[in-house]
Amino acid sequence: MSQHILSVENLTKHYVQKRSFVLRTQPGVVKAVDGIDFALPVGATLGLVGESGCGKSTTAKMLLRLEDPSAGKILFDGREVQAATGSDLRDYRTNVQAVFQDPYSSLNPRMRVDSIIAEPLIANRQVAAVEVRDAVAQVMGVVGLNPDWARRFPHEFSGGQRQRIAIARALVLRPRLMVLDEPVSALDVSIRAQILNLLMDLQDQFGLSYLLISHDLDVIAEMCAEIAVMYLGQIVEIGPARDIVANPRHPYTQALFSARLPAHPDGAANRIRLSGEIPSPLDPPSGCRFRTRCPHVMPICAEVLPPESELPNGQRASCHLLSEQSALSS
Amino acid sequence: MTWQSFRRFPWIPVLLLAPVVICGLAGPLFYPHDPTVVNLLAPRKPPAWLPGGDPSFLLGTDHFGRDLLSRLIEGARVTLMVAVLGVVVAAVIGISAGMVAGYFGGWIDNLVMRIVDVKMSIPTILLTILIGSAFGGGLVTIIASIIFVFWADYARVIRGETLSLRERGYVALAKVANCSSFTILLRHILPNLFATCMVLFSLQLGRALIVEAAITFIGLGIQPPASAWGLLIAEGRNYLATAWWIPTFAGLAITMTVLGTNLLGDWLRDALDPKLRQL
Amino acid sequence: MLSFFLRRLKLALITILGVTLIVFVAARLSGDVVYSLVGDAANTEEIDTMRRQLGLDRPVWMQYFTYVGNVAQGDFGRSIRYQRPVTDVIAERVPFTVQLGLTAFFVSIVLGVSLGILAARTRGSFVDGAVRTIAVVGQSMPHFWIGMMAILVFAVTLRWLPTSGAGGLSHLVMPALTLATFPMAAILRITRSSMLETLDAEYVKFLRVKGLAERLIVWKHALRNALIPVIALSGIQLGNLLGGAVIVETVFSWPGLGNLMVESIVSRDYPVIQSGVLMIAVFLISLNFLVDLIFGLIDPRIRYG
Amino acid sequence: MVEPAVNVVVETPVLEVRDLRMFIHADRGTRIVRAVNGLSFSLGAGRTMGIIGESGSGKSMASLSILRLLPRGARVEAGEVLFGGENLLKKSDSEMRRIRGRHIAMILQDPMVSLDPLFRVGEQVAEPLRTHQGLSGETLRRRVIELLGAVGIPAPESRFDQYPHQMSGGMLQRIVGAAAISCGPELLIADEPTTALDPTVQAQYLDLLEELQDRTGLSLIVITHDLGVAARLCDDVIVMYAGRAAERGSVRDIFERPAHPYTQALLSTLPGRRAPGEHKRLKTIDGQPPDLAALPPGCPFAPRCPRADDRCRTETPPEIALDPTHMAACWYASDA
Repeated sequence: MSQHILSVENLTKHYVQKRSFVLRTQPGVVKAVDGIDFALPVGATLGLVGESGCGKSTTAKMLLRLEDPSAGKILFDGREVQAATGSDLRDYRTNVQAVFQDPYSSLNPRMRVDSIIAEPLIANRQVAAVEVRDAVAQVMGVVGLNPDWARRFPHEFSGGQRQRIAIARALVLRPRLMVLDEPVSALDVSIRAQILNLLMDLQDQFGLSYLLISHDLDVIAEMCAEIAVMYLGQIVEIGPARDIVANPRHPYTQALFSARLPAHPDGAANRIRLSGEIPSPLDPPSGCRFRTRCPHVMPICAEVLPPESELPNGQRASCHLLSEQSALSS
Repeated sequence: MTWQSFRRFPWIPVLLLAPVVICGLAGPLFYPHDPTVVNLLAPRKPPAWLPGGDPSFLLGTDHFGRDLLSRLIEGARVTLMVAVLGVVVAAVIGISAGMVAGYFGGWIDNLVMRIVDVKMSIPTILLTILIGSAFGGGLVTIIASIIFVFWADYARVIRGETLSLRERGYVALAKVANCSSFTILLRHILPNLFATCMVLFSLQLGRALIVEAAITFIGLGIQPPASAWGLLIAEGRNYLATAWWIPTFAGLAITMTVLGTNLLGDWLRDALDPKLRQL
Repeated sequence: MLSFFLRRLKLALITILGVTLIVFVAARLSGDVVYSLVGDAANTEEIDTMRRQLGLDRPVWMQYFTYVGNVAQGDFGRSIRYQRPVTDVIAERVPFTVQLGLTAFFVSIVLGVSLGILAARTRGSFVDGAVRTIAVVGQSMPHFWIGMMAILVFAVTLRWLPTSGAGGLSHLVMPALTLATFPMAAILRITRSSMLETLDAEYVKFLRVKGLAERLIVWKHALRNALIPVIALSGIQLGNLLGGAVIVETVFSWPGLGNLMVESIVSRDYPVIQSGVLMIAVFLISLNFLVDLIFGLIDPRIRYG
Repeated sequence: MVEPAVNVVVETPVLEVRDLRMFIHADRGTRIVRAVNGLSFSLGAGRTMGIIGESGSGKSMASLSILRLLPRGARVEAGEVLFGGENLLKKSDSEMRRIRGRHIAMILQDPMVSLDPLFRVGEQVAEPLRTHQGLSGETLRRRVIELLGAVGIPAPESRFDQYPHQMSGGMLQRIVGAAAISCGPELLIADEPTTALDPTVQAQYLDLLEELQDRTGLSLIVITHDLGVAARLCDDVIVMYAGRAAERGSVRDIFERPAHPYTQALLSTLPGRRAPGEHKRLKTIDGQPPDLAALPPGCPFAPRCPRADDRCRTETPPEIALDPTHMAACWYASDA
């Protein structure tokens, strides 16, 4: 347990829609996140990948305690996060920080850069003004910003620089875990690499653990040691990034990675074309969530939720095809 | 000042409002005559440039022979004081209620919005008549009415604005940084409402002036012998055929001031946040 | 659509209840009804009897429910001045206000929408500037002053129109136009800005990409979308109009509901004021409920939502 | 075709842009943003051209100039846009209207807001057919349903009468595609969705473009920030930087023999192209894209270019032809 900084067990978020008394409608339940498990080793990067509405952002919100889970547990250093209040909560807050996608909405336009960066520090620790100033200058240097810019406002910076400010703010408390929610999706191609490099350097320098959330498979493949693939609120496949990128086992992961754009005109691979649309999380399919679009769908898929099958390399996928194979081989 | 910023300066609203504000703050310095001195020998003297006019009474006199210009200058103070006081209190109540409703949602939001609905369903003047019937007329009625009428507009607009600000990344990050709700409202929501508040304040001030004059006009507001612009118009109504200048100049004073605040509001909206078109 | 309808209905009913509460509180604050009914000469015993008869000895919340019950059955009390049921007194005045209000509403919608479109179509031109000036000045003048200036010019000086009272069309012209000024200006501004916003919308760009004639783009697509906020606003403006009617009817001695209200202030006829406010509020709430339903008809996002 | 001895195919291009320059008055006329500064290219029949650039490179403005649908305050300063040999910049407004939707179509960035929310989707696909081809009544309806089926919409008859908000993003993309190709245009301009697009949805979009092209043989211009899109879809590529073509050529030229330092840098900054978790630094391009309202003298890429010398900082490089189809605007292009 100790080598995992964060682990999540059966984490669930259901949004219950109000029912109407007069119309006698049944209350709808949006199953945004539906029982996911994963663990993040200390100092590693876990990528949470999936498409819009798969529940990856809701997961991030629960980890950051911006939303309360409907069920399940979040363990940080083996201690349950959900129950934390007072100094325990402060402890968690100082250890877990976040960087969001939009560098424009992440920074309060009415605050100066030094106040933005110092805010987590002031909110959590008793520190003298001088120390705050030093800490801000130091962390600005670390992320590659000129400390002389501390009194400027966010609008005086470009998108890439704003993202550096956001990272500096997240870093000022010296947290151990950072939740990176689409940290480079809003940036231009030429700036993207700068920020990814910065994040990798910071990880080496401070021993940070990252939970990286992205729909961008290239970014995920670049950054992550482990990948968890989500579809309709569930993790369908999880394991070492190297293996999942090279040899995805779940039909959805296969389709997803086959949709990745080629790096070369010759690289246009055989794409797996998915039929239909992502079903509504209000009324997800029975059995396997992916069965309505799966090219290998079988009768059992509609009836039984596929169990997780583990391969020797640690790759795990929830698909009846795999459980059949493992049943055959054993 | 560069030519660009010179051109962008809101000259028209400032020129319209400056004399009013100066009269409101330092009116007594400019009285050509004492506005309260009755001169029964010179009632309803026309403005100076008309036949029968007296050059020392530039805009003429009222039915008691009081100098109209002096009464207008004195009226500026009362009129402005009431409107500004009412709108400021309304703004404080409305902004707080709107922020709390928008940020916390739930039953607080429901309660505030239902009260706003109720207010919106009673036309302004009728609401003031109702308040007048409860409190009797006078200054209290006017100020209570202005607060009652205008807080709800603030609450409605600020709530909507807060609902969208609440979803900004920096608010979520402030929570992640362990800031309290109070800190978030004060440091992250309120400063970003500044543009909206300024625009609304400017527009409301003009509307409050009109409401104030209307209440006074129907006899529930400021009572004689005070000087207020609405009162001058109400008094002048009886002399429309014989002393048209009394209501005309008082009405012009109101129109000029309201036009000034409206134009200033428009200018602020364009300058601070062009997206606020719907206000 | 059905659930939308029910939700709106619920809100409308809650709002009506809220208005009754305000009116009830105002009535209690405006003084003891008993004195105005029994007269100054009554002794304590008579007062107590009357108090019991009226149920005023019961707790305030029970009085409130009794009041709501009476109102629901159409019993609004008696006018102190006229010594007749309030409903009768009010009913006599309603047709005048309806005539004035509807005329002004019609004028403000027609002028406001067409000038608003004109300004939007000629954005930045002299015409646009002139129309916007009309709008902002129209929103800056108090009703009663416009009315008095109109009387001064058209009745006193030129003698084209009668100064006051109700009668033929000539009596209606000045009050209706006076009343229409403010809502016209408001509708004009919202039409213009909404039209501009729509013309900048991405789907209008796509209509251009498709090669559609400008005429079709403006009149078929943009106008329909632009009118949604205009309709929302006209519901509110009708409320403003009824408020303005109080002032305008006073200026022109127009024998409508507004005039009655102001007379009632002078004669301290509080039951008339309170019931008048309540009825107008209920009327406006129902009207806005209707506007919401019209939204449902225009906007498929609500119709099928 | 005429003489087999000539190895350069003499063919009139569908679209030829010559030295296009346009600017935008920003901040109430106080700043002039030079969004396109001398762009030239030509596009052959049935071919797919990718215009690649970061935000502010002028790629969207260039495409809107072609259709003459520029935003307020924007003006084309110079240049020619030859479509079928005729200069579109010289056409009257009504002539342009007859070209838009009929001969040149465009798909805008966001299909979710490209359709009027108050009208049925069938009607919105029908509009260009009614305007340009005078179809009406049952013929029109049948043609629209046929088109909806052709772009892969299941049960097109029932979809005809639906409203945009009742459809998913992928479905709306197809509706917009159907409206764009309804009159059989010779050229389709597809502006890439800028909003973060999911991989499978993006792949479906690119499939759709390919299908439309296969079906009608039209020429296609794809505007994108993503080199991967070009690799996947395009025959020819223009890499834009600061309103100019930094490099243009066939897709192979660009990917295999990139001559401009900017193209080279872009290709090497792409993440995720090595073994996962290898944890080495990515190559980066230092600095920021230039401010189009205050362009530096000389080559606009010079401030970020590792190879720049004094000449690059003072003299703007012309397009240097490396072979008949491959050019790069760099003084040192031929050194590569």
